[in-house]
Amino acid sequence: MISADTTLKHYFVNHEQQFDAAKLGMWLFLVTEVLLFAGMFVAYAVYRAWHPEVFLQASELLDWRLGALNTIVLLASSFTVALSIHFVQKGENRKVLVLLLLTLLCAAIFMVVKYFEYTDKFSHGIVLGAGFDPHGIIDGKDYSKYNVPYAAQFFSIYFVMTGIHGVHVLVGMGIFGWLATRVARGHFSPQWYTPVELTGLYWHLVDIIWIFLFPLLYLI
Amino acid sequence: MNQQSSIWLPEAASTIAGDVDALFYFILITSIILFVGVISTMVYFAWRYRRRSDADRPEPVYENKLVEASWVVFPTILVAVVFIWGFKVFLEQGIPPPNSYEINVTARKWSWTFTYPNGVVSADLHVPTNQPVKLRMTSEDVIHSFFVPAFRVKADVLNGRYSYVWFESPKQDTFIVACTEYCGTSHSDMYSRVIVQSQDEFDQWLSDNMDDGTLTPAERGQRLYTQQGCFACHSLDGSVAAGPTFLGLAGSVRNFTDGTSAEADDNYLRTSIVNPMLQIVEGYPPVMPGQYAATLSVDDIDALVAFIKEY
Amino acid sequence: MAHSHHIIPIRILTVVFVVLLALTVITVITARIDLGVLNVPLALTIATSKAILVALIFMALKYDNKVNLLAVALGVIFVVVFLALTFADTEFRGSMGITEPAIVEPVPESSGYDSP
Amino acid sequence: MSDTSHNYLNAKKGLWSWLTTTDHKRIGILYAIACGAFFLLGGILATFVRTELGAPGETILGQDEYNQVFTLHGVVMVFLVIIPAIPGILGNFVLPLQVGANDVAFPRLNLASWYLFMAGALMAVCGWLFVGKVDTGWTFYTPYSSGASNAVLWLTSAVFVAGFASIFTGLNFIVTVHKMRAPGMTWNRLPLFTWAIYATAIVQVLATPVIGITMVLLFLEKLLHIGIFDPALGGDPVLFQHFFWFYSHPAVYIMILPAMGIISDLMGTFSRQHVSGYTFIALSSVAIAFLGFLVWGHHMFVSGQSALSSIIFSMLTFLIGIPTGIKVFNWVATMYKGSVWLKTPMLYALMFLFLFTIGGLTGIMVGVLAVDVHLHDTYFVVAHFHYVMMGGALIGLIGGLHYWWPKMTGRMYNEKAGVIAAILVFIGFNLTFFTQFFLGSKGMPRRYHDYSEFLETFPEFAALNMTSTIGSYILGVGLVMILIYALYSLVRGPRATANPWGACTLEWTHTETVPDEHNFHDTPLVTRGPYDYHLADDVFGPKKES
Repeated sequence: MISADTTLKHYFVNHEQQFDAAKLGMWLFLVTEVLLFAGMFVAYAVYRAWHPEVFLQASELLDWRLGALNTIVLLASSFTVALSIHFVQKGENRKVLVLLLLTLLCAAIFMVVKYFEYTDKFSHGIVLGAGFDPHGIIDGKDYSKYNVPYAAQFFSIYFVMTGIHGVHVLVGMGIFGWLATRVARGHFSPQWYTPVELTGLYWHLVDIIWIFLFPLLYLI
Repeated sequence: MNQQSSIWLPEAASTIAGDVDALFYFILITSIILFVGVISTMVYFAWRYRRRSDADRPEPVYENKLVEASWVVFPTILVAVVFIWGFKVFLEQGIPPPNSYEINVTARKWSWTFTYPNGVVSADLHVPTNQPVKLRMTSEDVIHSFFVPAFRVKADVLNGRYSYVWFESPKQDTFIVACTEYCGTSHSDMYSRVIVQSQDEFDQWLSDNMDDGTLTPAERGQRLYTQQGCFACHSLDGSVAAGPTFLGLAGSVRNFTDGTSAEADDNYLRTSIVNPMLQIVEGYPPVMPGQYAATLSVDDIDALVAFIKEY
Repeated sequence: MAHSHHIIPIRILTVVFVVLLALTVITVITARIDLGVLNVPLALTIATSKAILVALIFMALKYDNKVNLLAVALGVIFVVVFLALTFADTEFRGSMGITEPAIVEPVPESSGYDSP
Repeated sequence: MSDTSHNYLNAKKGLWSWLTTTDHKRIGILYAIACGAFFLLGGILATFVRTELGAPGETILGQDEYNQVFTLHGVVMVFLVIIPAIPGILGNFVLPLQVGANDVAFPRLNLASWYLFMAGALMAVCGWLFVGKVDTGWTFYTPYSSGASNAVLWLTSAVFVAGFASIFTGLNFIVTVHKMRAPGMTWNRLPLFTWAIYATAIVQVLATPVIGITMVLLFLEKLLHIGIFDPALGGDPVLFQHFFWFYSHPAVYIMILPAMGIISDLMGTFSRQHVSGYTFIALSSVAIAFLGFLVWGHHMFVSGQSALSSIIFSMLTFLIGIPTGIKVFNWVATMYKGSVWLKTPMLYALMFLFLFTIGGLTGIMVGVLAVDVHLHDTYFVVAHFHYVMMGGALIGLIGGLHYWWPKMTGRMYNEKAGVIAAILVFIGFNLTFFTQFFLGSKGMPRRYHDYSEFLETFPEFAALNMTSTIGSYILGVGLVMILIYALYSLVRGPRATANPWGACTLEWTHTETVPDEHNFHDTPLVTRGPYDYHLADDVFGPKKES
């Protein structure tokens, strides 16, 4: 275990100050993430307000069951992350490791589901941008009927939003993998667990964004 | 209202220009008073309280709350006045009178076309005097902006939707129209003119320019050359512009950027109009719009070729 | 060394998780019933409640330094500003009697699209 | 240089030690070098633009070249000079010293910011030089940009990457100010420069992500034609303008707020007087930062946005004018019953007041709905924003660099040369840009390669443009002169004393002449306000009875 002293940077007075600073920094970063997604939410809102019936219709092509499954998976991963912080604060590092690996698993499931959703759309001509040309019949829905003005905008927004969200999930998976190895090597203690805490915050934000994406894109 | 050009503003040649100018001068004069006040106080303080000894340690002076408050209140009143005034004139600028004469405007890189209710198409904007005119404007490509300095009107012209300006000019004269939204290579050549005429002259002009089907192909081509804005890039007198001049074009040998060359026969001229990106003449940018195959009839293209061959 | 961070009990975390799952089920069910104009506000309300739960409990904003809460609040406020002022344009073109550019709808393609 | 003392400059040796440094002071110097180079580039491009416009017709640049040159001028000056310069150079160097911290909160992130900035900058400049000469203007309006050459992809990516540098710098400063103030450094003892950088940082953190996503969407629009902004695909180009200005208007405050902070510190120090309206100036910086988010639509009065939004934005624009005006009054009032010392930094402070007042007042003119319809996109606007961005932000930066020069380098510059250069800059600047007010209000549109067509109606355009061009040369000579005497000072300048201006903020009173690598030997204990010259016996010696 790394002793507390080597984790304290010289320009901080004490751990409390260092921890608070790191946390405020992370929160500010999350605020920038919120505003990054805000751009896409505004684009969504503007086009939806202009063409509500097209958006409603186009959203039928997204499978709400897969969306709901992913929502539950992400909520579960948030729960495991929150638990991992609970246990790292208590110094029960074995449980922390298990929980982080569970989180990683959830994230992986999320991405796999997303992969199937994307490839299914691609194979039926629903792509990002100029190649948009829905065709084929799936579940009794004739996709070619959805080739109407502004349906392409809906799917542009869908792909950009979920795409950037997906990138965030992938980044999160990388960090969780790295954290897990550090937990396994006993780097964290109830005195110093800042990386776990900060990653947790990041992950919850990824979850929150999905909490909004799910109803906006799949349901309403 | 028909005030002449001053050091600040061009001549005011529309009914609303006077209102805009009055507001402009009000703000200008207020600003000059404020500016002179601030700067002379600054200079005076800098001189009056100049440092006399390095050991100077003046007693601290703290701000007077009343003075600070007046600095809030006074400018607030001033900007409130200016805002409300600006708002009122803005509404005048924006709402055309119901009896306005409507003209359609098409902007493209880098020319203007004006279409009249009777189908006359022109590259210059002819309008009758003392008659409100409403322009319905749209763009074929990027954003342009219609600006007549003498009328104090301006509006962006967008692809896929209409925007409007209106004006009424009491003065018979010619005024410059400029594009004020950056639109590429020849942005600074995208001019037109507003020609304000008496109602009689205007009516005469309108009927003169009706196409009654008696024109020769070359004459029709000449008209299309103006209407379609070809002149923006292709001169008739050999002068340099974004595209090759028409002078001596027909029959000459063209060298292309891909190293090949060809003689400019009828087929070449035709292809250059309907598919301009196929072969690019050396020394010119590949910027010619590609929609002419869709927007011009076969007769129109024949007429243009006939016209080009005359030069 | 002074280092007493608030440890959130497992019981509270679990309750929040269960509530989040329940809200997900509710949002799916209500979205599949046609409530007219109410569908969108309802779904957004549920999503917002879920987000607030995650932020306050999972992210521990409730127990945390208030500066962090302030930062989040600012972020949210400016998202609203962004949306509201953009809507002041996009939703009000052609209003107030001013000759405004209206959107020119492209001619719908002759597809078999039937509106819902 | 043969420094005898141990300080941050000689603590470690070699280029590698600079490129891997996490010392906020060294990172400040890195920004200074980079921004200086880009300023030189932007300045040379500006000279090309002005030379082309000096006489009617084509002179040195063809139409396309002219469009490419002003585009790069805009991109370089806005994204690579004015936005990063003051926070990057002076914010980094001075802010931790002013709050009594030994470094910023996240030094490694700070270095990473510089690398991100450099990566973005090199992408922009190299993309322009080697991939394709973009001619969209720095505003990237669609559909022009989505139809332009693929080199636009480089420029948008560059802005995206450099944006993150800005975000992380701002984030660092906010945390530093919140968490790392020395004991006794209460909020109402923060120097006004720090207040201003803090307010700026809030804008950086909140606004920059939006330009990031805007650039991503524009990138995809260009690459894949996603139809959000391109009207030919059903998109809305005006929506792009909303996205763009949601960042780029607050960005104006990223540029001007730090300069206002510098001016506050200069007015206090060189008047040796309590800065009038301290609390007001401090809080108005924050207020301006927030109000700055509510006014972006005043760039769009003739764009085709709804009349309702034009009216709302015009009204909000005036709200922001009021705190700005009160700041100017307070700066002037600071000299009242002070002891005004007209050294070079103070000359720049007074110059700032002169130029910024013109910039601010003309800002009111273009903020008025009806008048803006006439003035929008003309040279009047060009003149207005150069008075604010150059006359405000850059003159503030130059003043600040003179002020903190002895602290950064341990050397003094030649005062006489400083005064002469300041006069040249002042004359050159006003000749260049004041003439443009006349051009603009008469109707000369901006981004014009040629104005021959106007000469028939307005023959005076030739003389006005020529005057403006000559002015720009004088301005250039003044700026080059600053560069020369600054470089000379580095080698031959006389050694500075620890506190040559008699300032009372921590960076002058509690560090070595050139600060040590870790800033403060002992954590400073702050017992007075930043402008309490009457209490500063430690600076001036015991007060004489008079």
